[in-house]
Amino acid sequence: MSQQEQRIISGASAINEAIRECMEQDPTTILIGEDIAGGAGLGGQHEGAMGGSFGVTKGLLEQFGPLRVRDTPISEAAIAGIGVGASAAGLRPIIDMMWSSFTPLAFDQIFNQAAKMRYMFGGQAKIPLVLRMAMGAGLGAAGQHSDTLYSVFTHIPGLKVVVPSSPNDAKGLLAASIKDNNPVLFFEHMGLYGMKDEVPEGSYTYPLGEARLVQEGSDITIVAISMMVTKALEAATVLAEDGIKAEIIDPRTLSPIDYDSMVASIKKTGRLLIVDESPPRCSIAADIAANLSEMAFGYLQAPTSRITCPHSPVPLSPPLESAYIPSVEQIVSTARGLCCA
Amino acid sequence: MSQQEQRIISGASAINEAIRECMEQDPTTILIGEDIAGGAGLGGQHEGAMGGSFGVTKGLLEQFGPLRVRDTPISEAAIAGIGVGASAAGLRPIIDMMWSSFTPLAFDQIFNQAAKMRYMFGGQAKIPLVLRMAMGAGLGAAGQHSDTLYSVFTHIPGLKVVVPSSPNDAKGLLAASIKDNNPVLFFEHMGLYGMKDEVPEGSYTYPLGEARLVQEGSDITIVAISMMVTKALEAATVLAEDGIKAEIIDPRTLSPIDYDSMVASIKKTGRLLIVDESPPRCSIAADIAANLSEMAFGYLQAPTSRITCPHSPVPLSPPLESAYIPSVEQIVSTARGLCCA
Amino acid sequence: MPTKAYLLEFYELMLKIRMFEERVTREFRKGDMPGFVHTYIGAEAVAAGICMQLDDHDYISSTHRGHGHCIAKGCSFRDMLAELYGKETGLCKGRGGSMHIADFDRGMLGANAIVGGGIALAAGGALAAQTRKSDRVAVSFFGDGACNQGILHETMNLASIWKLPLIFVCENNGWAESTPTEYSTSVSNIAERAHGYGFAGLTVDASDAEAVYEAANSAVQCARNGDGPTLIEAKIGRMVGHYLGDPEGYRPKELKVKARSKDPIPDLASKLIDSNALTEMGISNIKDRINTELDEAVSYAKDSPLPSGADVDIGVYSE
Amino acid sequence: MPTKAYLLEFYELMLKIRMFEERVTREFRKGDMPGFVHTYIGAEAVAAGICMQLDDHDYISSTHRGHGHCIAKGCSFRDMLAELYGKETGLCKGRGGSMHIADFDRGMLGANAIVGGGIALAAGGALAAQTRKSDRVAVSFFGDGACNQGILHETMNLASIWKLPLIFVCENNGWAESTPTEYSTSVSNIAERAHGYGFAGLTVDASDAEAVYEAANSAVQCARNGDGPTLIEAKIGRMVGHYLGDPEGYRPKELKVKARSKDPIPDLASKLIDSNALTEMGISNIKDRINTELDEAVSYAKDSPLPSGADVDIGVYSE
Ligand SMILES: Cc1ncc(C[n+]2csc(CCOP(=O)(O)OP(=O)(O)O)c2C)c(N)n1
Ligand SMILES: Cc1ncc(C[n+]2csc(CCOP(=O)(O)OP(=O)(O)O)c2C)c(N)n1
Ligand SMILES: [Mg+2]
Ligand SMILES: [Mg+2]
Repeated sequence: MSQQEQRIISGASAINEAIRECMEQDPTTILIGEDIAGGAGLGGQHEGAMGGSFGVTKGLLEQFGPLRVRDTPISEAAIAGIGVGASAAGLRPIIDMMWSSFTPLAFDQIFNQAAKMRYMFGGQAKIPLVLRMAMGAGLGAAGQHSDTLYSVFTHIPGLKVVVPSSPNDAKGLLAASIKDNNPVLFFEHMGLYGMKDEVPEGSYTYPLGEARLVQEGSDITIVAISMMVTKALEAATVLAEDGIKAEIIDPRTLSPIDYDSMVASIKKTGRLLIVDESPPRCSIAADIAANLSEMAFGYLQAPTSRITCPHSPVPLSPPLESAYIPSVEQIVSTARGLCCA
Repeated sequence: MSQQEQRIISGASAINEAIRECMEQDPTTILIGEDIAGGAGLGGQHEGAMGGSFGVTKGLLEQFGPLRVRDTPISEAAIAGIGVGASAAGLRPIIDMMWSSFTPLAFDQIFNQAAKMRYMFGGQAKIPLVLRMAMGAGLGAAGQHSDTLYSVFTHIPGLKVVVPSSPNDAKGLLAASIKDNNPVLFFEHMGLYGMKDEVPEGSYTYPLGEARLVQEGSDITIVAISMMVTKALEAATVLAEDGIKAEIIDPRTLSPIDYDSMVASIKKTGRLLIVDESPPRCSIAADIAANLSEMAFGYLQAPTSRITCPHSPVPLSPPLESAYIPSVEQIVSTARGLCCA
Repeated sequence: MPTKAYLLEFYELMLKIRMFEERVTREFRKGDMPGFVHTYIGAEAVAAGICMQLDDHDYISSTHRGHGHCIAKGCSFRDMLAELYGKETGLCKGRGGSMHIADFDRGMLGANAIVGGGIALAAGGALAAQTRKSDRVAVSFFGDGACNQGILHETMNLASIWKLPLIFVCENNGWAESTPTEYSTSVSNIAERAHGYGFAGLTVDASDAEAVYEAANSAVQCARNGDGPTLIEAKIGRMVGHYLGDPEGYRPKELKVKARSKDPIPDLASKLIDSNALTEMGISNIKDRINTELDEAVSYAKDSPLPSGADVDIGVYSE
Repeated sequence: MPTKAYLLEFYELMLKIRMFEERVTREFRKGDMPGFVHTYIGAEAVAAGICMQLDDHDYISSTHRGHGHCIAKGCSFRDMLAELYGKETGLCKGRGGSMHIADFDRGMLGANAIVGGGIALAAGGALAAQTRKSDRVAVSFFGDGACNQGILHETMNLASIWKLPLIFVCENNGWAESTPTEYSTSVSNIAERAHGYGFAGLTVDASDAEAVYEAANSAVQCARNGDGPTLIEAKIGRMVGHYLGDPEGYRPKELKVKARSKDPIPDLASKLIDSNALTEMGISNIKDRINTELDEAVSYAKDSPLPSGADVDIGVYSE
């Protein structure tokens, strides 16, 4: 491996690079959102611009100017709608929704407009739109900021849903999302921004709809989403001490989804555990469990098992928030249970 | 059975009765929505008032007056939000959202406010709110009017979700929803309004969270939702000719949901088919399949099977719309396949 | 002031819309047109007056009542009728129907069955134009009912601060389904709301074609010159029911009669006749031409193939 | 004109809020308070001026910056601090924290971490009051940032046509996070937008406690008399960062210094001293009293038990 390939950067930087490279390659790619420049409203391109609530888009205003990097008022519905209209008119907008929990304000524009336009208009519309957003619990942001919500968008025909679990994936998947000709919801877990990873310089893409085999194993298949991949890896280390070899699969994109890789894994392991940071009902965990139970029927030596959040909003208090998020301990003990069954 | 109990009325009338009776019993129960009185804005209580887009609330303005039956402007977000606030302040509002496809406009108020308030505020809030809405394909209302969307609301902790399949159920379940102290989303399939059924006079409730055994059988369990119950019954007649005895279960409420009745049925039949008029991903069909695969593992003689809509918006053209909605033929042939496997 | 030739074209365009809608009304009653249909009867001067100022590169977004906008933007009767009948040859291959009719080649970004749903889409078209530094403009049509949707206000604010080349056109026919605007809306002239957003709001009488022309002309100029948005409120008499088949029990008959008494089409015809720009004979020639086109289009639409049910899940995503 | 006694109470209430927030700022920096905290420093006259016109039966809805509203509505330091620390003894049993603090017993329907999320909730309180024919009123507090959210406009229209007993209070501190209001908002005085909704809009300077009193008094009277809504825009200097810990790189330092130069609390103190309603000694007595209460409340909160993780899924639904 060359020096260059071993470059270690944060998730925030990886995402920034993906956007920057795509904007350099294509002048129709633009960025819109609340505080994405930050302070830009005071006039032009000044040093102190915050680059979004989490600093992810820092420097893009300076490089691309205020026509292509637009701070907005707090008007989620109109921002999303303008993004849909601009993409119907040939731009490739990247909209920063700030937090996933705010997408409900724009839900009509996403659901009734962006998702349906191509089909409803008989193929006339092309909607190359990316909605980026932070998500997830663990920061004490509590009830109205910490939702994942990707299960809801996965339900909706016409949308694509991407949930990177590492900076390296984030860069390649975001570039692919920006180049995609469909509305893509891109979920950035708050834990991703500070995570360090080996990320190649220069532009690359990972195809939407291809899972990643995170770790090979033969005893149990663990399908883990977003930050749960890190927890699954930790759990696998503990399980290895017991002699249990866990295979970990990260779907990376939930819509489209690569069930085939998961089925192949189950055929090898005979056991399936799904770990997801969302409430359980009508969720991606249920979706995967239902489909794999059906597709791998007869290969499963134990019932599929799911570790999810409880059916409750996200609490503030630290002991409650910890109990809310699936833990390494839960993964270890559930996996042990399945393997001994 | 007495004369009175055999009264046959339509779904629309059954729903009207449930509302009227609850409003008679409790002066804090009010009705809010677009055109629910209809023409009321011209001044008071006039004969021609349309009673909502589907005539369901006809006569209620005349009986309860304009303070308790309020026509609104087209402002779904504010209407829902005012409903949430009014219920937090002690009223029991029933909001008419007209069509399920319009709830995305109010999604923030439903998701971030109504659903979370009780938990987030440590139990201080009580939100006795009902959001009624029409839904479903089959009328040629096409892309932006025909969605079911209940899977999305079932995902959300803090909400209850009700999907009556008959006028009799609709009346009892709506009364229960109105008396419930939580936000309830009440989905009225367009096919329900004209359906005729035996509906008792006077007030009665069916508990939320209890499935209905629609028809007993021993060979296969068919779980059918909303209008799919009617189709499942038709299919069962055809299957009976082949000697296949289908047991049909209507969950009636999706959140909370009565998995136990379904598990009990599978233990008897060994086979499960779920029929639902929604797209498949992260849907109630997936939810039920995942849970029952797990809970009835070992009892299933064949993989669970689901008949849903395709992963697409609802098309206008009649042959496409027919292909979109699960059909009796699909139920029959899938059930046959499962029973012969 | 518009030229006579311009007004003649204006008249013909209005007549095309009216006659299309009357024909649709008749055909719909036969029962073989699927879905819900809302006709544009009475509002013709608005679509015509605005769209005559635009070309194919300019964008419009429309409403559940979108046929008039389509015709004014240049869509053909054939493609439209085939769509209304749900045929594979329709503008949207029969997937959309009346409430979701669109023609992207003509910048018509779609009818919209969500009240207010199209407003931000047009603003997106305007944003694209501005980002590309082109002189295209965008128009968002919406009803008085949509005026109380939050997204209108969000979009007005955005259009104002960004000086988007956008024209907001409120078709105020006094009703939203069964709800009178005077009940639902806190101002009598919706155009007044524009002042809170820092741009001009004009109220015009849509039964007066020339007045619509003047307003449209100034708003489109303003947008094309980079001077930002305008809100035009066109007051329309609701001459027909909300949708085809609406029994209108909620509306006193007199109000409908009154609405019908002010009709922009005969009005403009009289003016054109008075100024010798048109004759009765000329009118009947135009009508014949339109009728022939309509006959042909109805046959074409009826004879066109329906989509195949097997394709139901095709076409959801782009490559 | 308010009486001296009234102004004295007003002063004390503002001071309570200020000192609470300063204490929270200090405690937060120690690192054991979870979550995100936005303090009300600089806006004290608004919460105090409005809420002194209300009683426990009146409703308010609040924002992400809700401590001031809580205190003005009568919440105790103890219950609030326990909530901020995520304790079982907190107002919301530690489930909500600063951004979701609520006290239904005092008609405080909750802070709201969704910008604009509380506006319609207050209207719902007003609707409940009107339906019950009580004389309760409701107040919706929101920032300038929330002014461009659609739901504000929908709610203003509804409040107007229904003449709801509602007061819209816009706390305009010139910024929404890093975005200056003059960039994001198409009018310089947000109160002007009220005119498009048919009710009065008043702009007041929130560094002038008496001006806030006058506006609050007339708006609350109007609502209580059944004369419908008012919009009060209070112009506030943003004396602190957006949230605790905000490095504020986006904002020129001078602007903060300027904001701090106009402070309603010392201003009102001087007036009260000038009119012999208060002495320096009196002030220091008040401060001592508040400090004692704060010390006690901080200890109480810190000593209170945390919730048990086992209860995480309890309390989602009512019986
Ligand atoms: C978001 C939404 N709410 C409600 C409806 C139902 N609906 C369809 S048209 C209509 C009235 C629209 O009135 P207006 O905007 O004035 O247009 P008009 O029909 O008068 O031309 C309503 C309430 C809808 N389609 N979308
Ligand atoms: C719907 C929504 N969008 C964005 C945010 C992120 N956010 C939190 S506070 C804030 C600024 C709010 O500004 P303003 O309303 O003026 O209140 P201030 O903080 O100035 O008191 C933003 C953008 C949010 N919480 N909710
Ligand atoms: Mg109208
Ligand atoms: Mg502010």
